[in-house]
Amino acid sequence: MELLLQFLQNTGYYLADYRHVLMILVGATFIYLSIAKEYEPLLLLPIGFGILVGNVPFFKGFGLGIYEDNSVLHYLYFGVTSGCYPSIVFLGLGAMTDFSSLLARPKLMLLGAAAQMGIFFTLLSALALGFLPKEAASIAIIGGADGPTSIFLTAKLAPHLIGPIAIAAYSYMALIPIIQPPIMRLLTTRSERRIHMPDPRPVSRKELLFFPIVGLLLCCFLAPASIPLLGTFFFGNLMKVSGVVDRLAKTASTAIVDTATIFLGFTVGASTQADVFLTGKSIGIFFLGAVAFSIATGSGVLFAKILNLFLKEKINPLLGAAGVSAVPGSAREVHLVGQKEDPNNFLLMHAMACNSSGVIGSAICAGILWSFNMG
Amino acid sequence: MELLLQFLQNTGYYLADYRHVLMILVGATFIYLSIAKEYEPLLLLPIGFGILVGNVPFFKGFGLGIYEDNSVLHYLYFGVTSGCYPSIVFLGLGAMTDFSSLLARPKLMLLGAAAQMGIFFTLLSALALGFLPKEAASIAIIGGADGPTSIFLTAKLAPHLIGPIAIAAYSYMALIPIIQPPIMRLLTTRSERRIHMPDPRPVSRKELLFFPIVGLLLCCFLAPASIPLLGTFFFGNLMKVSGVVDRLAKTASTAIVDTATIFLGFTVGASTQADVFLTGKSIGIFFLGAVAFSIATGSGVLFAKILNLFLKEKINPLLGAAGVSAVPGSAREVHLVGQKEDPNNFLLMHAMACNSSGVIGSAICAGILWSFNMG
Amino acid sequence: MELLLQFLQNTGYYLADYRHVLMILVGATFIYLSIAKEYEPLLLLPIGFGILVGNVPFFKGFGLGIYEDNSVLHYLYFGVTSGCYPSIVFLGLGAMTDFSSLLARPKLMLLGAAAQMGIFFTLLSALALGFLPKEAASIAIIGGADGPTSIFLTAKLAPHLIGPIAIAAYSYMALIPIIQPPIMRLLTTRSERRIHMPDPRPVSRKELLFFPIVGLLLCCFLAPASIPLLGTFFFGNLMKVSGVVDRLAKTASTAIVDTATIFLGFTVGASTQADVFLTGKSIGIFFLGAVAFSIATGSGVLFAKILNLFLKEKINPLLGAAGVSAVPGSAREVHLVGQKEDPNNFLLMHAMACNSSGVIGSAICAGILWSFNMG
Amino acid sequence: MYGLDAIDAHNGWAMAFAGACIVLTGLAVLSFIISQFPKFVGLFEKKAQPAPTPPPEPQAQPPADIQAPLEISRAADVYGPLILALGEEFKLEALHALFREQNLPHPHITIRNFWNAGLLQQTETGAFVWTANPS
Amino acid sequence: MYGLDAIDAHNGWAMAFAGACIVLTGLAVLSFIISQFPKFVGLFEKKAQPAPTPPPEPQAQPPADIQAPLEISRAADVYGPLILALGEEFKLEALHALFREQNLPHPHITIRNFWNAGLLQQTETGAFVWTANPS
Amino acid sequence: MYGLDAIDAHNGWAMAFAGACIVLTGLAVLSFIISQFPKFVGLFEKKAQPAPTPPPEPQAQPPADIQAPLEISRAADVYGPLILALGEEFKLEALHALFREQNLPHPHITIRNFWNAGLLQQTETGAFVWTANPS
Ligand code: NA
Ligand code: NA
Ligand code: NA
Repeated sequence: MELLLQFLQNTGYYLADYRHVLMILVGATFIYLSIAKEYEPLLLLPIGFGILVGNVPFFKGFGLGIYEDNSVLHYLYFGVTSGCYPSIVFLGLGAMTDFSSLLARPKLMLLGAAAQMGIFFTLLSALALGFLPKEAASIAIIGGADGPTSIFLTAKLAPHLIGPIAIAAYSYMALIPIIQPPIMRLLTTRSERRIHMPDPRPVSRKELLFFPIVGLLLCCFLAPASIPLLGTFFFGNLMKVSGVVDRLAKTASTAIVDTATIFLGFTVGASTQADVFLTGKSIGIFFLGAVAFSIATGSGVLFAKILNLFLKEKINPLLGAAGVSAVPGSAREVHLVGQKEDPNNFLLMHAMACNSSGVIGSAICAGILWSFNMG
Repeated sequence: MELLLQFLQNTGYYLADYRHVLMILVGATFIYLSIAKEYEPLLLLPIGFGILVGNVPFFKGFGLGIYEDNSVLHYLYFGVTSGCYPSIVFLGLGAMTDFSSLLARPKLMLLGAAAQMGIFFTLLSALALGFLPKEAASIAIIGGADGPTSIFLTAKLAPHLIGPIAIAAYSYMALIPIIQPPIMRLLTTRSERRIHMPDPRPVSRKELLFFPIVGLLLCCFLAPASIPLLGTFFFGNLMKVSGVVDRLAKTASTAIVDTATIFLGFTVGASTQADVFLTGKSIGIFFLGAVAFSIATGSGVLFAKILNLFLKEKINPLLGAAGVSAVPGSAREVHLVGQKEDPNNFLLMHAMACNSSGVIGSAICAGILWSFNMG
Repeated sequence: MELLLQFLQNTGYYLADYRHVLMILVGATFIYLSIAKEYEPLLLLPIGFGILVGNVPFFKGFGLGIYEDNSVLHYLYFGVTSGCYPSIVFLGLGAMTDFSSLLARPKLMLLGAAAQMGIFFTLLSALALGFLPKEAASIAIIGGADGPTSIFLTAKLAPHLIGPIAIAAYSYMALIPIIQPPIMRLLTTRSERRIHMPDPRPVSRKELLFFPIVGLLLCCFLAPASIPLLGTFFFGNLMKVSGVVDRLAKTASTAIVDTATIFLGFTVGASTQADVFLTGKSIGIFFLGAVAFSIATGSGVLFAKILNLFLKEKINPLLGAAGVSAVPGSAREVHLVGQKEDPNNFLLMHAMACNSSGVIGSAICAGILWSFNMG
Repeated sequence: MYGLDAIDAHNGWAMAFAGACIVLTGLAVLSFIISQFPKFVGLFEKKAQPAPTPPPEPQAQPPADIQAPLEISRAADVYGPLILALGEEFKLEALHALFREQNLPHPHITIRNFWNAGLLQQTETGAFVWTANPS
Repeated sequence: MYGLDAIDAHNGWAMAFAGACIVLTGLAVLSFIISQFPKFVGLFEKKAQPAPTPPPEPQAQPPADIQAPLEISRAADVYGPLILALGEEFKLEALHALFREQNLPHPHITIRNFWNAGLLQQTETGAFVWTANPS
Repeated sequence: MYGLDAIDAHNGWAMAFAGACIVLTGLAVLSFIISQFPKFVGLFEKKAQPAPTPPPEPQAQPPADIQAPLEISRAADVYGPLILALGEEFKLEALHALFREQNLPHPHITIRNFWNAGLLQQTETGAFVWTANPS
């Protein structure tokens, strides 16, 4: 009977407190949003279920929890802390990204750069709120709106914050349909939103082949610390466009990226163990994340308006909002906002170009912030 | 010449003794059963070939054998000793399991629980035969008739017994068509075997969605040590039924589970290196494994008969035998035995419900036994 | 400003010297050959892009480079240094290889053995050039013309040479259409090249099933150190021919082998970091690699001619050149050279038989060389 | 130590008894909760969409032409595991025999339906295979 | 430490300013370089094949019968992400509504073309799915 | 140390000689054993099924209508690697040229058979690809 009693004292029912309940509600909300609202289900569903799994209360010290050596969750989580899952996800992303509309209109790349300003503004805000520089840099990267990039940088600079930063980044990515449109409308005039973009020119295979090679050499020479992300990203893209290794490109864009996505989301979710996650810092991170996203959206739009002062052929400034790289959520929002003003305005392809340059931009920013805070 | 001589003294021909020959015959038997008889080939073929590979005699100390650091086999085997392969297999199993017939008739879950009694009876027998508690618990779990669960628990409690316990578990799972029918017939009357089960009611999508979430919270709160198995199992199932992450569910139920199955079987086979495997303990384990399977089958059937004393709508007691979870072998046997009495009796779908609750039941038992023997 | 300056001093532009430029040109050449000439793209493209990634100059000591602990590249490279990638590639190769033409004409296996003579000749040459025995053995295995085998043996014996040896092996495999035909024509007469080979007899399923089992026991008993390569190779083949585990065989021959190929090529390429790669030794290795390939081709052809002295039914000596195992490049060359003399001469299937025995042959040689140099 | 002594010494009876109780109770509770799902789901639905008139699951009764594939999928769930018993590849006669042997209704029609649904496919060698998840 | 003090103490202004400059410059340069690709590719082509008369990319203007699939693939690139917004499975009416709502030309024809190209497929339950990469 | 001295010092001759012997012997023995497979398999078969009359492999001589696919699969094994030499995608003319160039019989019929067997497939851009394992 003693044994039974002891067992019962080790059940989750006995060990649970309000924090576990709270986190389980968060996890359930993520799952609800992913299934009922279909907000980024590939990200939110694994994370949401991971939150449930990570917040089953358990007796510590026997290799069960994600933060204990020898636990299965700990081994699976190693792909996060080592930075391998983000790299592998980027390999798959590269193998799925089509750069032809970007190559047809290289100016759009500037919008992908401008949208990164949210990162640096958030860096200052986080420092001002009292975060240490490495923490502040990890929080700032949320403004890049790129989940794997955020997780990668945080794993390198402030691994104790992986949980809250990942949850904040993915939450706001899921909430893009709610965050971005008001900002886009606030900062643009009706006539600006109605600007049409001409059809992109056809792009030759050679250009597509040169791009990943030139992109790698240029970006990684500039910020060598972005190698782990951009190295695999451009590698995946070259496999795709080369056309000579189709079986590898197909595996990279299916089995490999799916596997990394499943374990990345699941273990990041499980890393939100209540006692590690529910701290004052997490609240600060969520607040700063919202700031980061809004500034990023705004700076992309405003930069497009500034560009228009110098350009003959005006750019639709809505496209600036697609520079935040939440693929393809933000591109879809841009398209939909544009269509509300003028149903004949097709911004999607152009917005995708900004999106993919936003991915590159935030990976470079991660490299920059990492090298500022090394050692 | 000296070198040649020295090389020849290091060949398997020179180093082999009768034990290697014995084990190679065992491996060949497994391969024969898997190919010629098609007994559980997904399990027996990798294990059988692994036994061959693991029993090629070699000179020790240079990083060749599965028990030597730095060997390739050792690295691949790490997925077994760490418990990762079983977890990953459960992810795939979850993504392949259809719980709708269980949801339609929840009472069948009790049969899945009853069939676990074999585990606890075997625990007592193993202790009585002189095994230490951790060993006894690992042996007992064979009665759950679930390969990955057995390997997981043994890896945690008695890693030196992984080989014999895995071999015993898989052997008896392959021999289900021989072990179960006589017991089923012995314990039931002809009229009991002829009981028809009404068609299950249709199950709504919402019920399917709630099940993995409720199942996780309930089972893992009760036995937190079953998180590594049931966490991934219910996660896989939610991916399947959600319908919003089909690409992840598909990869989980193909590439991921196949890869884990290949390496799990191959390395478990290779871990049966003759000098580690051929001990008195292995004989005891095989004997106890047969006991465990028989008791499990019997207790499932008898429990169904006891239930029938209280139920208006009688359950066909054959279904109790499907609680042992050897998916889908035992369900098929139940169906076939039922059809021998009455060709119009279709028990398969109901038996599958017992099967899947048997999987959950033995994972919970693994959690319970682990937590009884921690520290 | 100071920070900006410091950052600029850490960019690749500042840190680069002529060696990086040189290696980047090498990488670009590999990519060019793989895409424009379609020389072995599955190997050359990942390696070529890996060379680019590995030769972006970076500030050392912060976990970026492939030779630094904690870097993502280092973790991915672990599959190379541990020997796991080659083993896994062999699993997939086994699941893709059809041994029926070899089984129909077992004599062709001797040509696969003869072509390994290049290995032992190169061993002597490398020793004579001053390489240490372990280095010499690793260089010699280039003559086996099998990428994963070369990488495996080098990882075990001389890990500091993985880069140059892999690059040499794959370079010459890509250059087979240039290296082999002159040697083949030099060593054979026109009438020899016109020898027709009769159609192979049909092979029964049982023979196909016995082969991987007998092959494993025979080869691995002879050279136990070849277990990591041949164990998985024959396992993959048994999965393929058994027909009872098709889903496993399919995953092994697609997702698994593709994943291993991608990361093997990419990280081997990245391991050619200029300061490690550009040494006098690398030049020696490239020179010896060319010798190894030529001797291997020649010895295969000559051995076939010697065999013909004793055989009634003559073998076309061109087939000897296919013993070098560069699958399927060398088999194609043999076929094409044969067809130039006589367009009705179909050597392809026979050449594939030599090819696959060449794979087995060089894996055995790797085992032999490893065991000669253990301890 | 052996026998009852060993069981006593290692707290065997307690482990076996407690373990059996826990797993039985646990699954009994889970069984009870899932038996309440239909009610709970109904509750949930009412809360979520207070409009009472529209049926919550309009797809519950699909029109006639959709019914067929659903039934095939149902039949496939039932017969699939049996067919797997025939091995990866099998002849059509073996399948017919199996259906007759197990007294399944309309073997010909069922087989034709499986064929049309892509569940049954012919290999290059003329044998048939069962594809649980036709692509 | 908080506020501007913290920013100063941790070199915040320099980090933010330098970081912003670097990423803007970097992408501006990359943008400029890829804008030169067409010239560069032309140069490369001339060097590689000095014969001036044959057009370097004969597939640039595919014959009429090939045009159609190309246009479908183009349309698929454009509409695909929109269609994804409908969820994994959707009814045909929802798709029509979407096309009309967004004023896309010829919804019926486009949908039929997608269907023929295998981009749009019907599931067993009668719903439709969008397959980006038809196999 | 260099040259013959180095070889001697490191036991080079012994390694090379022993290595060559071992691999030659090993593969010679394996070659011999597999040459005995047909006899061995026959032995095995007789033991296993003592009834002598029924042919052990009834599928050895498939009926006429099955023969065709078998031959296609055979031809595919032969031609596949050659076709791979044309690259991932190729035009039909290139394939014809290859067949003619290598004097293969009946290029048109063979190509049509490959097409029917699903081994040869057309991409959306009108090019052709060779699918070794048609799904
Ligand atoms: Na971004
Ligand atoms: Na069980
Ligand atoms: Na070779």
